[in-house]
Amino acid sequence: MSNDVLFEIKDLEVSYGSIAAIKGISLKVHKGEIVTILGANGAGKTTTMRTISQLIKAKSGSIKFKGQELTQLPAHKIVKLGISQSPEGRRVFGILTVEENLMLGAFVKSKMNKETLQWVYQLFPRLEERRKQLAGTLSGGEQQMLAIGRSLMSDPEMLLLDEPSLGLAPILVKAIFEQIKMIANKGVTVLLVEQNAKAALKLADRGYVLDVGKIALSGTSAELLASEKIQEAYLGKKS
Amino acid sequence: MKRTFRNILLTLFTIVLMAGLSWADTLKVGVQAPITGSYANEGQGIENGVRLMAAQINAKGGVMGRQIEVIVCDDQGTAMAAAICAKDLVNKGVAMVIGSYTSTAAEAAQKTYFNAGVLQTSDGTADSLTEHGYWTFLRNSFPNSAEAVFAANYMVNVKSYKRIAVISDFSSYAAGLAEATVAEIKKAGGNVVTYAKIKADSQNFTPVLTNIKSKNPDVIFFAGYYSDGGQLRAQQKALGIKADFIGGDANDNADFAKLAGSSAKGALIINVPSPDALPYEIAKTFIADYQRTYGMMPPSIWGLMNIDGMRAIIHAMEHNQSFDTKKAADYLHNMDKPLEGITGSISFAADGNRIGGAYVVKEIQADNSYKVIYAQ
Amino acid sequence: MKNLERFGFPALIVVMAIMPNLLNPRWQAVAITFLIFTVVALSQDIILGKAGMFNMGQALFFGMGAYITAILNSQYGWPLLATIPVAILLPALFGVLLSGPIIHLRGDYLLVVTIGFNIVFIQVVQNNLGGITGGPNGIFGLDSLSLFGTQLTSQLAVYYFAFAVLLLTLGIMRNLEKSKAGRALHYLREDHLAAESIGINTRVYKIFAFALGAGIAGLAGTVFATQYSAVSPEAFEFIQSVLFFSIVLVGGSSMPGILLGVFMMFVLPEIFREFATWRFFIFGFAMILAMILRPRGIWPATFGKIPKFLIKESNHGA
Amino acid sequence: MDIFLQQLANGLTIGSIFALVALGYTMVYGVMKLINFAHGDMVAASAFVGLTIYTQVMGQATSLVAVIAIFFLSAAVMACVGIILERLAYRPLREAPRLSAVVSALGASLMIQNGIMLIWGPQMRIFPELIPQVYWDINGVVISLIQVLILVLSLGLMIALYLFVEKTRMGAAIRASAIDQDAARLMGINVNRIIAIIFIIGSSLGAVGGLFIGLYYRGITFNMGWQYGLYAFIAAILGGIGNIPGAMLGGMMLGLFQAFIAGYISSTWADAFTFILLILILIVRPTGLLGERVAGKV
Repeated sequence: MSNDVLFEIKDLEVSYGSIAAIKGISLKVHKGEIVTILGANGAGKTTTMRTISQLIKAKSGSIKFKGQELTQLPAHKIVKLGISQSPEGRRVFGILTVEENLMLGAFVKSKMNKETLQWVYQLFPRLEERRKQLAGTLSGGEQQMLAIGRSLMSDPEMLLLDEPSLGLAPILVKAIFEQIKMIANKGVTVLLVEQNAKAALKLADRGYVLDVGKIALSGTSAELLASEKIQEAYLGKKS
Repeated sequence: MKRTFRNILLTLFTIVLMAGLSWADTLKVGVQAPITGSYANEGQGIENGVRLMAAQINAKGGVMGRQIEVIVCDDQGTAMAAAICAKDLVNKGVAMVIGSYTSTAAEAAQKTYFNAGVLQTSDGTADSLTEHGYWTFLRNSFPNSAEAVFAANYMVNVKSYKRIAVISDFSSYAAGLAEATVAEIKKAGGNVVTYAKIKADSQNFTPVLTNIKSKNPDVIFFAGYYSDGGQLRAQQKALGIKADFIGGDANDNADFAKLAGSSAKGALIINVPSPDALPYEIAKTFIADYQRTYGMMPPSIWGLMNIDGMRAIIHAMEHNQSFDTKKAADYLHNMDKPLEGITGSISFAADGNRIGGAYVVKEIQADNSYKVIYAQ
Repeated sequence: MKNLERFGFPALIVVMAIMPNLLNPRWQAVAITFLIFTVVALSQDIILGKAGMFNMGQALFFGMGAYITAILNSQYGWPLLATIPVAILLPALFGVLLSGPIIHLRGDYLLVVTIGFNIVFIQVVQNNLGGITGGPNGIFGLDSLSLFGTQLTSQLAVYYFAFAVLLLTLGIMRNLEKSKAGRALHYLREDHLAAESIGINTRVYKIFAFALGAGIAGLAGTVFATQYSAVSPEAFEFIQSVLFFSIVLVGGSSMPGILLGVFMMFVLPEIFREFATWRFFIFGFAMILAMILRPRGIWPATFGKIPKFLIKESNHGA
Repeated sequence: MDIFLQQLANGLTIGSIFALVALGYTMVYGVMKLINFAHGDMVAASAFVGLTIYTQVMGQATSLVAVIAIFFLSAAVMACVGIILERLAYRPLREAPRLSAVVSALGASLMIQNGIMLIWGPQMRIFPELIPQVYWDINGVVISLIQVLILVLSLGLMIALYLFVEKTRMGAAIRASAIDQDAARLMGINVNRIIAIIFIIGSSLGAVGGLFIGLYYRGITFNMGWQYGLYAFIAAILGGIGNIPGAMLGGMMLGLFQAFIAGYISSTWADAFTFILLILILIVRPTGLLGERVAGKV
């Protein structure tokens, strides 16, 4: 694991109108790492992800990627810098075909990278089988694969995954997490937001725990797995 | 927010103050005409004519020493705006109202003028205008019924058409003229194969014309206005309907030929003579003045008819040496000698109709000029 | 805001009660127009603002009331005031019949369908259905107001008639706020699903609001027919509905906002006659500007009464 | 049969104009969920712009080149107006309550309509006869050159648009923006630019429609936009709003429907029947004939 910081959030605050959603968080992601953000519903995980992609504008604080400040950029410029997000709820384009969805994933590229497409199909063979099918007709698991595949099409340096396990059967969750591992092994840095703390920590190098807009805990996966608080709150074990 | 509220109150008080202003002693002449809308061209012609005539009279010292003050209200050629105009002009204290161009607008305003004892003179040709028995109304054109008789005679006896199609829109003028013409055609022994109605300003008349085509007429008589007539003529040609086209008087406008384009040639229009064809000395002088003042010809004879109506009323007042409108009307209904007018001699029957009639049939030439091919 | 309600309104009503005696006939006519259109705008507010239904056909009910009065007066010789019950009930009934099948339609569609009703109405009267509407010319020459056999020919009488109708409308709206129906509409606006789950029959209340708005607009139509002694189709074209719709939204669905909107639209152009041709251009510009600067209307309804449509919803697609 | 075929030809001509205009509504609605009430008035404005370009810029030349130039110049002018309209009247309201944008659109409509009146006057303006009056009589059915031109050009433009939207990357980006703007942004799509493109395309197609109206009917008035705008909007809803082939189908259907109603029943009841058809379709099939392409909610 290298030590260069690829991505850094400092004192980030986000609010919806007068309601503060993120109350000053800071975190770092190193190149090649898998970092997970854990937290309950409403803790501010998705808000953080949407703010990184500039779908929401920060009230204050900074978000830096490879030294470049993101908070002043419009949303569509973020992908080109090398940050791609697979959003919460998948948000695939339902009335477009699988192939068109993937093509749009590569929208910022002047030409779609054929090798990337091959790799995505290799990761998720189901997508290749269904490439002419409308995305809306896929099953939940397949849509999740498509959402991840789509976000890979821009050849990102850092991948943001927002709740990829949401609403999936345990067996599919396992498969998806294995595939995330494979993506990381290819050298893509991964920032993973999860409620499924156990699975996420098994996969990740480090983690942050978000609680009502603040970072409550952070550390390596091993440390967090061992932490009593985590055990109580997220892993459902009584100490 | 409080300031806004205060402003409302302030404005209301301003209104109250303005109400206190009084008017100077003038003879107020109202103009009710379509200054905007589809017939704006004609409406502005009426306004221009009245203003010019008023200026000429004022230059000679006014009417019995009073200067004429012209007050214009735009009725847009519609009934509702006309009803509002009528109230407005009456409230402003006019003694007479010149206009309006469309029968619909004239009719909508009639009762208000009658109730207020304000004289109204209009070129509206709908027969219904003189059927209410309002002594305040003086028609300065000739009624539809006169035109219907002429048109029916021309189609049945002069041209011997065997199959006649009649089209009108829904306005009281057009429907009145069309119905009167249909009745006169039947009286003369002619054959009306279809009587269709169109929606004015709807542009697409091909569905109706397609139906007419299937009736195979040898003439189409259109009783509506030029803005629809020109398009009807163009679409008639485009559908390959070989019938002759005869437009009623409201088609007598330069825009008819422009709208019909290359299809205009050969279309016939029934009307009284055009301004430039008026043989009277008084007409030539006034039209020359009009051209000098406004840099163009009057749009049609209708504006001039209205000027004749205005001249007749002022003539009556001067004759009576009184501004009393009832006396003026009584005089006009019983003139022993007609007044020489711009559009020919002018006198009125007891019901307010102008006496006489001088229709011609004009054919549109290749250069869009008119050629009179038949006269009454 | 409280002060405004306590002192502003009574003051305004006193001014309105005294004012016409000080005006010349022309401004009296303007003032009557103001009153009539205020009532129509308020009736539109019941449907659009209070019940949250996108209705862009309010001129239909307004016109229906005016036509009923005109027809009953000119064809059957009813005194103008005697036509009032019919001019209220028939539009209200049509409100029920028309809104029934479409109440569930999505907002934008409701907009277009109500425009459609308005246009169908215009065609019906233009085509002189049943030979009683007078076709495109409409009906002219109605009688003057008469009460217990006395002819009230002055404009002042019409003014106070219109004023009484406005007061009645204000009274109805005030009671609506407090009544069971008003509370139901309030809950409906706040949270449709929650309202349904606590047993409010949303359909019935929405139709009720439609009928009430239609009935009041019909009554305003009677005043309109009285004032102009005439009715004709173009006075109730859907462009009029667009104006009422806009007045409610630009005003912010509140009493002062609506008064302000009607004042700007119908009275200001009378004061600045030379700008009459610019009127719609300026009004269009003002509508855009007002929405950009104050998206909830110039004078939004007070907090807690904010209609549902004024609250920003998320526009994520599914 | 002659009458039927003739009405068919009439209906297809006016229907293709409706369709061209409807595309502008449906594309804007698809992406912005906004009824662009000003679109009809833009169509009217383009006819006036075209007429002015002909008289002032072209010096009244009647060559084929001049006619083509009028189309391109008017489309360009209207595309600019469309972009300005979006920037000034709609973009500031992107995040505002839904109805605020509707009111703004109505305001824009009033402004454009009365702007035309202030610039070109309230009276009818008349287009010169730029397309020669050539007719073909095919067994009693008369087809004119201009009808053929309108039909062929409209179909050509619609097919081109369809291919652009369905087959190109930018087209996919437009569809993606219509489905989910945030997800589109996550793909690196500049949604503002997509909206600008949509206004350019919609306004240009509307401009072509406006010029067709001017060339075909010749008389143009400042307030004619409402009528065409309303019909076109109905066409868009009939086909399923947001759905591009739907708008084309809806426009053609509405043109035919009106021709047959006016031809066989009554021309004066055409509007009423049109709306009754619309209301019935909405009650039976609330998302239009081909269905909506976007899941919108109000």
